[in-house]
Amino acid sequence: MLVNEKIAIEHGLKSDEYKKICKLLKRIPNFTELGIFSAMWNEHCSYKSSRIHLKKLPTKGKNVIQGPGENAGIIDVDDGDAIVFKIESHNHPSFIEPYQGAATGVGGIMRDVFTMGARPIANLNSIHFGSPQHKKTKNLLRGVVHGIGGYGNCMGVPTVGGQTSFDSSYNGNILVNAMTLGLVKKNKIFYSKAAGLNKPVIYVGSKTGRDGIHGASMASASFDDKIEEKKPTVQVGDPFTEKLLLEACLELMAGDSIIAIQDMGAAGLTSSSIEMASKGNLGIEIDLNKVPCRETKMTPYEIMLSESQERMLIVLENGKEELAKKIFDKWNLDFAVIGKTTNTKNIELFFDKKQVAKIPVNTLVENSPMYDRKWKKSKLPKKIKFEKSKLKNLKILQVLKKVLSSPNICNKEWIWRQYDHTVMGDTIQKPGGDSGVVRIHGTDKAVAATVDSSATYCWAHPLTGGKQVVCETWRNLISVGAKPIAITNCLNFGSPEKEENMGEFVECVQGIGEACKYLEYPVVSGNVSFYNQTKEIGIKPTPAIGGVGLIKNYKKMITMNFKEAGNQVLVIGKTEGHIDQSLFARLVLDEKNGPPPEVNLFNEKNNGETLLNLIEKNYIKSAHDVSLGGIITAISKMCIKGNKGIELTIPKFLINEIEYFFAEDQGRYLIEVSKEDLKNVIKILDKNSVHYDLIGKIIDNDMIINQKTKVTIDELKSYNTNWLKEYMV
Amino acid sequence: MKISAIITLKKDVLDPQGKVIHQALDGMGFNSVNEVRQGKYFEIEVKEDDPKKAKSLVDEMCKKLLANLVIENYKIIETQ
Amino acid sequence: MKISAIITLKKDVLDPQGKVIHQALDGMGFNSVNEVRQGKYFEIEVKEDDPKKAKSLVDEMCKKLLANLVIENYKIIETQ
Amino acid sequence: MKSSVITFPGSNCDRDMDVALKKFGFKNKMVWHDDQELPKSDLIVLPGGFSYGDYLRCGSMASKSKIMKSVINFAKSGGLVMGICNGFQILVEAGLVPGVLLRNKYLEFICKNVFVKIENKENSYFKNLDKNVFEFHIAHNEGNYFCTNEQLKEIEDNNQIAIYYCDHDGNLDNENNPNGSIRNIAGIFNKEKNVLGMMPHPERMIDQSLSGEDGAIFFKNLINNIK
Ligand SMILES: Nc1ncnc2c1ncn2[C@@H]1O[C@H](COP(=O)(O)OP(=O)(O)O)[C@@H](O)[C@H]1O
Ligand SMILES: [Mg+2]
Repeated sequence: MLVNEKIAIEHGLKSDEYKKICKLLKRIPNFTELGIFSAMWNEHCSYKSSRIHLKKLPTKGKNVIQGPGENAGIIDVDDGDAIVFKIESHNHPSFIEPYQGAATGVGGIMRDVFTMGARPIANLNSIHFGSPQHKKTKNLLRGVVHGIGGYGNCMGVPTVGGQTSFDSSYNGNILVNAMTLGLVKKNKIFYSKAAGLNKPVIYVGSKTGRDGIHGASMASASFDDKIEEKKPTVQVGDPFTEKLLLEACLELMAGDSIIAIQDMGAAGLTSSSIEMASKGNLGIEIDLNKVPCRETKMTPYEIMLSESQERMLIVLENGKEELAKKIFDKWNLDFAVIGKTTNTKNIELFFDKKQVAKIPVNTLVENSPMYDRKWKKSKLPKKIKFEKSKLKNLKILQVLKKVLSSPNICNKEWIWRQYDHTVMGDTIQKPGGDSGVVRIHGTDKAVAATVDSSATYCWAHPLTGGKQVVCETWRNLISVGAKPIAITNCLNFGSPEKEENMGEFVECVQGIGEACKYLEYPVVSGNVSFYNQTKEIGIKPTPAIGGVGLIKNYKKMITMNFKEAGNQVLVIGKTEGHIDQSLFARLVLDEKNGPPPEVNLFNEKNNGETLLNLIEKNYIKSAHDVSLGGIITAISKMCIKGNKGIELTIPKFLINEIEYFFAEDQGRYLIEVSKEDLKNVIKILDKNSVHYDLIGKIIDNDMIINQKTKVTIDELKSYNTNWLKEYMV
Repeated sequence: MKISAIITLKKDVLDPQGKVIHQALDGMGFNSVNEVRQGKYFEIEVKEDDPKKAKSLVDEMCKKLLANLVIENYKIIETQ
Repeated sequence: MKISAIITLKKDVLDPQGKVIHQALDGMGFNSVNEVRQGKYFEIEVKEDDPKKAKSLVDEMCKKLLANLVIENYKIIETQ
Repeated sequence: MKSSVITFPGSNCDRDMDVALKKFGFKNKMVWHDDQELPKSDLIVLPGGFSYGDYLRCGSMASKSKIMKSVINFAKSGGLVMGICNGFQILVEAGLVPGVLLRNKYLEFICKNVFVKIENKENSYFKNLDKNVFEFHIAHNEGNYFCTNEQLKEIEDNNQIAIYYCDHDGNLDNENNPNGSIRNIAGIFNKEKNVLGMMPHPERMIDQSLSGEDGAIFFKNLINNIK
């Protein structure tokens, strides 16, 4: 087929971009070449709208071994151990085919991690759905959860945490973000940078089929009425083959045969081969007839753009082919030498003995478009004047009941019980806590991981929202006794071509950057997902942040369940009564405006570090950060999980009960301390100028508020657990 | 009456199950197999005696629930 | 040639999948359904042009691997 | 005491089992499914996971692998063979224990702690255990034990039910049956009681930081029984 501008535009390229291609090549590309350009230059692979902003994120730190730019980020966790981790979106495919979309999302992120030599040790996920009343929500939720479980469970990697939210802005565009952590020895890390001439290029894994051709372009196109037409581009996951691929790759990696390795993710063979060549400043030559194909008569175009799953590309040392082949044969996987590295700095493809493409690698990578798109700054919304008298008339228990049973607060066990969270025998904190925690096998160390996002805050004020999410992950790590080390981020936004959406992106990224810099909590990997919208309606800006921290001695891990009657409960951090943008304001007052709670990075850091210090000294019996739903929601969860009650006496404050209990001021934690330790704890808090309120004492069965209002913990529990279960019946 | 629906993966869609079953059959010595594709089979008994109506009912079920037309095709057969 | 095998659960074996699908159909407003039973369907392409031989080959596959005769029945159909 | 854990393609609790067996004193060897011979062993374990992806029927393809011929011979000659979760499914498919394992009643994978009751202690696995109710961990999609009425009668007559799902106090009821199994069956013996298949994963409960320690009790007792 002859290429012209119209065909280029059908490939998702812009007219200017097509002209640029012709100029770079000094000719019109052929059809295969055009396919390659369109895949490499689309938003998903080229980051053309986001690159200039992402550059501003802090990516260095004393624990960072590998920052963004590789398949995943890597941090040092002492003793020669390193943790490889990354989060990635699979939003569009999951909306079209929830089971396979979510499953292949999980498969893809695990490959990113084991391609670096790491054995995956924990999975997490951040999933966002439309309003529960929307007709598609239930099936999407069920399909996505089954898909995540279906893939992760079969791989034998525990899913230890995550986040689930509902908001009507996702009605036509759900979010499915999957995160994986892997463990590797520092001196056994593998990279994607090819090196050396005439080295064999090896294809391993599954065969190539016509799956997801143009999947990467789909991820960069917003949905319109013609979704149906895009349907066949969804891939089917094969977790069994991926498990074999994992074992085979790790077996080969134990030796010294591999020069570079890269999984075939978005844009399959195209992006993997080009990335390896580009990083190594080399050329690559591929004989497409050698690529193992599942279907007959596949064209070079199809082979290059197929997104069949469970495949890897490897550059081997010369002479290691036999040894490598033996391993892949043992695991019953395809293995083929399909090409070699060259000094031409071109990607050259052959098919039926003819050259079918020849493109300078740099035109695909360095010369890819980069845009500084127009963006609109957001103003901080004005504070809402809530009527105090109206607040005072609310019955606290009724409000609490409503909050605890609301879709975004309710217990998510229906979800995570379907994920194998205990396989590998090292899960010491299951889902349902503040972070998932797994031991580093055979050591005293453990890694904690959490994934969070707060789209409502980001929507109200992106800069504050961006900071807030980072801080929330920081708090979730500290709450389990882990020292936060680094984050990965998945930036889910609407169209970058719209100034509002681009503005949300730019300012969220700025907020994330500021928080990370201040907290010395760098970004080591991430992913951008734009065009999350149906027709003209974009989602709320949803940066999902995955935080990872280290617990040096896992026996010091903290959980959030209240432990013992008689112990004292304190709130760390100051409660100002900020209810604008709180769950309470939206749910009970139907108020959607106002600014999000302010983030004070000094307090955030100081409060968090002081709490870690208290944990180190063994003063803390349980801890939980205060987030959505405020203090009383957090306390309720601690009661429910610990099967203990509490007698609450709110400090004599100027603000009223409702504001005190449901405000979402930042930087706060709840801690449980024994009577004997209280004095010492207070001394340390005072010394560090950390604000605290003593708010209650643990008792046996009830929650009692200011000696007058009483509710049993069993009741609280039923409020909290019933909604999702009943919804999913 | 009883109506059956057979649901199969579309031609170009990967069938991981069929693939592994094929390998297993090979391993057991059945080496004259070219391909195995797995599908689903439903037998649905409906309160409807008119075959045409019964079939069109099952057709609707396939479209709305049983098959995922993104990746699957279906075929309806009268069983009894 | 292509031979198909349909594998169904024996009558007295519980079919949780069928039951749940039945409930789901009910919930969607298909209330004229008496029963749903789920089974498996295989399309096997064998290097064998004699229908009788091909079928008997697939019959053996069913017995040895595809069906679990403790709980399942099977039926073989020539497809092409 | 020597044990062997078989790794099938797709097994994923093989390492966990290896760790557990070694922790309680077994000399364990990993055996590849494609091997023909078993190392000399006092106990063979078929571990959990998704052998062959759980495609077709769970355990069906693994039950046809090369090593299974030796495992079947070993079992027939009285050797101890234990299948956990997917291992149980493989035993069933290999015909070493009766019945089948269907999809869980609510069609959902279940990962959680459950209580189980062990009554029959006249066997090498449970002899000398000094309590009847244990807290074990399950993680499966197909643990819904089923058999025909005649089989059930035979199983009961021969005392082959090894483990039941129950409540905290050992009562068998529907509410504490996580997957819909007939008679709350969580594990079953062959007639001779040298082959045990069970859905729960004792290997995930071997120290106090994990989901519990009742698995440790099981393994300690097991090695003492074999000695
Ligand atoms: N999709 C999910 N996958 C795994 N775990 C989840 C998922 N959704 C929620 N959870 C678990 O439930 C816990 C509670 O969720 P959430 O109510 O958002 O908690 P918090 O506000 O304390 O962070 C999470 O920390 C996580 O462990
Ligand atoms: Mg939390």
